[in-house]
Amino acid sequence: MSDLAMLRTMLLIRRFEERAAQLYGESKIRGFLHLCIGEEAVAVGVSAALEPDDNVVSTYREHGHALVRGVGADAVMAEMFGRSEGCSGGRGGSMHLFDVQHRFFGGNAIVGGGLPVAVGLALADHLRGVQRTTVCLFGEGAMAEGEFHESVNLATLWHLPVVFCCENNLYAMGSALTRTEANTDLVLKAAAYGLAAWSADGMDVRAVHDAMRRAVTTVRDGSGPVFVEMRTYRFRAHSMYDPELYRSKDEVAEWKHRDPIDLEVGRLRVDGLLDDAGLSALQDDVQREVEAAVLAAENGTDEPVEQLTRHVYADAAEEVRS
Amino acid sequence: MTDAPSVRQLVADAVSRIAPDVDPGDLDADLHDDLGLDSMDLLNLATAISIASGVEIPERDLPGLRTLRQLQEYLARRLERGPDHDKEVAP
Amino acid sequence: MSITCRDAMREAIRQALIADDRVFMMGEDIGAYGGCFAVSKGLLAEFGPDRIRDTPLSESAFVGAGVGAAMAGMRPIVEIMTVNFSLLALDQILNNAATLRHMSGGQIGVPLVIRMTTGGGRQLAAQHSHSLEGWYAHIPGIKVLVPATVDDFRHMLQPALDDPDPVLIFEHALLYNAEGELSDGPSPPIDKAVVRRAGKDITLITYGGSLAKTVQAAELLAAEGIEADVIDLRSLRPLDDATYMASVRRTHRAVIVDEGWRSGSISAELSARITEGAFYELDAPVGRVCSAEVPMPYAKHLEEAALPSTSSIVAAAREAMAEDA
Amino acid sequence: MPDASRSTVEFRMPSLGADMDAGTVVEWHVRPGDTVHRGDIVAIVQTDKSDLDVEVFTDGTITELTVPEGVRVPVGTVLATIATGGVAAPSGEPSKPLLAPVPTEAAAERAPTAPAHPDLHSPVLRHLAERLHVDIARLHGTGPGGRVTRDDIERAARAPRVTPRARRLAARHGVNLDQLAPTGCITGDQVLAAAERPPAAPPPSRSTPAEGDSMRLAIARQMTRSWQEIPHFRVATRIELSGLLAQLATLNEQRTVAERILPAAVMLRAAAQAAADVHGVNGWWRHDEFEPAPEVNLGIVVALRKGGLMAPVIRNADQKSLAEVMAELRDLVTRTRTGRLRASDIESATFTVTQLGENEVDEVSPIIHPPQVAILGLGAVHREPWAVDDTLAVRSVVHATLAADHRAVDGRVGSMYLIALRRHLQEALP
Repeated sequence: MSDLAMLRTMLLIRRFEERAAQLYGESKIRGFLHLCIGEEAVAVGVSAALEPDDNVVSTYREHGHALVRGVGADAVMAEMFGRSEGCSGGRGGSMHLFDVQHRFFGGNAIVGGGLPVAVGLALADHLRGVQRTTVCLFGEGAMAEGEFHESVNLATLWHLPVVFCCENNLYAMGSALTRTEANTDLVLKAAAYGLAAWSADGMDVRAVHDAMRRAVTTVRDGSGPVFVEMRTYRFRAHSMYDPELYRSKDEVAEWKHRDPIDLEVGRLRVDGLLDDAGLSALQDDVQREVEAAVLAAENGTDEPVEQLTRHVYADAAEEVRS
Repeated sequence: MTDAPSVRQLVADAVSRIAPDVDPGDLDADLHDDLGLDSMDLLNLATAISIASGVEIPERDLPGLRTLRQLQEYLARRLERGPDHDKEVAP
Repeated sequence: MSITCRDAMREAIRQALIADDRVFMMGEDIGAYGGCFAVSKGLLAEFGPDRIRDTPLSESAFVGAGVGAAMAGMRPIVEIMTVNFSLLALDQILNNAATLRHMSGGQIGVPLVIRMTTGGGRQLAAQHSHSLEGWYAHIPGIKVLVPATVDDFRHMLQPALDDPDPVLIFEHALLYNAEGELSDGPSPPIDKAVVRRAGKDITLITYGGSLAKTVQAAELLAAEGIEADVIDLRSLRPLDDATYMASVRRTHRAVIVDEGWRSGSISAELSARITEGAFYELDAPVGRVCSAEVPMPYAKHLEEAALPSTSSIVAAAREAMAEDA
Repeated sequence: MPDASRSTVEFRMPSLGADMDAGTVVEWHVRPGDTVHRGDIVAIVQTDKSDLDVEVFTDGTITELTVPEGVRVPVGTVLATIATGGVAAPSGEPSKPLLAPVPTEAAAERAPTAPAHPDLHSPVLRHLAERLHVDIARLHGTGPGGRVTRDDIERAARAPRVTPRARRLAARHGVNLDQLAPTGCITGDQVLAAAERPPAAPPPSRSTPAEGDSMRLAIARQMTRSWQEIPHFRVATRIELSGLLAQLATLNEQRTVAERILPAAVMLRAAAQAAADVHGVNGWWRHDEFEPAPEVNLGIVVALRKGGLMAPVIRNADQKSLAEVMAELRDLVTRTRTGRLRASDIESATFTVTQLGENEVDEVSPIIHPPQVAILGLGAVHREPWAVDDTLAVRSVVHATLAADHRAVDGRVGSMYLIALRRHLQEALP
């Protein structure tokens, strides 16, 4: 994935999330909505290091992860509109995006809930000798959950092909890292389980990409799971909306100086790969893609109520969506 | 509506509703003495015929209506004379 | 051929492992130790550590791993030592196993079997004597089996593994040593109830660890001229309404025996369904014999008083038969 | 003609949370004429939970602030309008919110309030319940706020507990539940026994008994029990009806056939009014004591043409008008003789009357329908010699015979009933 392609994807995520915020204000999108504006470099950098059929397990802040793994903007937008064209048929919503065809095994609204599942996916590949990496994305908040410790220990014990990728954005909802972890050195904390662990600048898409490539090659040569901490920052509230009393506006402004998109745009200009025209062309292009997705979602169809009790058990007629 | 069959049918329908065990073809049996209908049954029968045909049956005519045939002839006569002239009865 | 329920389940696991290489088993001390209740003794030697996987005491992790492996096409059997420890994995069972198919709009199935022991009666006191199968039967998206006979211990596992959705099997700890004849005929579908003893006067509905004491109660009642129809549910979700409803319509009286606590129990659900489905067939209120609503006491005489007993079942049946009630 | 390329965009109160339905602008950061860019914070909005910065999603110039600071408005209300240069910003067209309009405060206020907890059992009522061995806890109080009243307890004591199956079978087999008077609770099997249809499938040898046979057996069983258990005594009198019949004739001349009144209806109503006057005959013999009935539910013996009889009930017959009694009588007789009676029609009679047809015999002395304590037999109305002062005349006369249960009723009460009956029959028609 070229640097320009990585920039375009970051622009797409940024524009998608801003439009989602607006649609939430217009009551078109309801429930909870967790935006990843500011953390685009992590989503893009991680995905750029993966193969198409690698497994990804994410959390409720998952729009960016879903988009980069090939779940179309229209399928994600339709899902947030509750339409049957949504990637989860309108049943999951923003926090439960699934696309088995792209091996995107969903968001999870329970903090830490996805970690054991990722271990299981890797276990299956291990048992069948399948060469594949499973990436489990989670926030630093999950490191206080028992499921994190149980999963990392189990994966390391059984040498499973998992990359535990921690998006450390310094705040678990309203609690700063320093107020929830006795030891805030997350890499040191993970390394205690006996697996390789390092960190990377989560605002620099190239740094994320390099750190992830290194992790994937370590896993691929069979020496067990890897823990990577991506130090990043979210520019907006935890969800829609919170008064963000837990952090100062100055701190946010400070981090905005390291906007991952501006950083990459600057470098591409210096490399002579991007000029004003090129940038605005990219911006218009992603704008059109997002608006098309919104239009499709507006005109989407609602699943008939008579099918309410489908998808509870497998009924014979139900084919797994090919 | 003065042709015989519809009158016969109307009486037969009333009988089947009020006294289903009575044979509507048994025209000459005495409803009370032979077929066991009591004053309530006879009143109900007359009421059913009156409602179905629109013909009012004053109290003084009731004693004369002892068989199905008499009921049919009475009804036919009243219907030939056209609309009931003495229908308006003080409430 | 007379064997114990323990041997029957071990043979079922063995045959499943032999028949399908997607099948493997995970659980605490199931390998080297041979299983807390010795159900998996010898399997590690026969199938090796990859397919008989001892796990750390991390219920959430290995149950969640079972979910993930099943999503990826394996057919895992996860053994949770007892229902008491399953509470630590409730999030993975409810929020992932039972719900992923729905949340993913039908894309994901979780063909996972979770086995765990249940029930009291061995003076293990409050934290090790729970009977919570009724709770799990509340959850749409999973199936709940409660075997009570040697046949069911032998023949329920394979259909459970073949099921595209998660199946939980609750094995009452007191049944492992129970012996019985293995019949060679085909066993009924796993979600069908069975009439274990026919009778025309009253319907006794029960399952799992309570079946034996219910049949015993039926024998005592027969001596008093009361013929009890004893229904073994075998499955708590789905409930085989047709079978027990037909029996209640014949006998017009019903008593349910359930080791769970009465409030919000599976017996409460059964009683509600009988009132909804056979109200005009009832000649007496539906009776229920459940555990006393108390954390299971240690002392033997107290535990016996707390658990449903043959005598309490007979008493409940007599009350239902009495017409001057 | 406004500049075609410029268009205005409405800036609406955004939904700022899953549970927010209204908000208040506490502070505007912009004034009409200010230019704004996408993402600018233009106001602070106060929700139930907190004060939040609110951003605008379009570049343009504020033209008007339509909602001043401090005014609480529902989500979706237009707060300001923004003139946008060139292409209208995506959210240009005011799209209707996906959700139905926000419920107003009033809707919230109308939530039903829980009924005050009733003081269920005053000591007096609890004692009464114990004496009548009624389980007060299982009663649904009909008093204010669900309070249990004395009447609730008495009614519960009277009504035997009947299982749902018993009620269903009673209706299907035409068994009168009142006639079973069990000690405890009536069950389905008892009803089947009463209806003489064996609970299990009918014995193969006999074909299912025809409707009549089973009724005949039920009557036989009931009459035998009544005759054996109840010490009957009779009192009788003759009542002159000429005046009544004359009035009735003139009344009927003006009535259509559908509204006509039969003498039987007049006599039944009088019988009910007399039973209301003389309570001693109106009630039941239960638990070895007489229990007066709170209202007069008149059982009317209706003979079926092919034999057998039923006793449907006119409830509160003493309080109903002549026309009402006639209408109910018509309905019950018709439905009885066409087999369309319901279980409720034959329940809870408190006093019964049997009448002979107009050219049947003069006198009938009937058998009591347990658990009632009396029954009135009215012979056919006929002409007979009647002393008027010192001369002899011919009058229309009815023989009235009251049979009563001597355990509950004495001769004097019986004759008082007949005197009351005569008085009601000789009153002027309403």
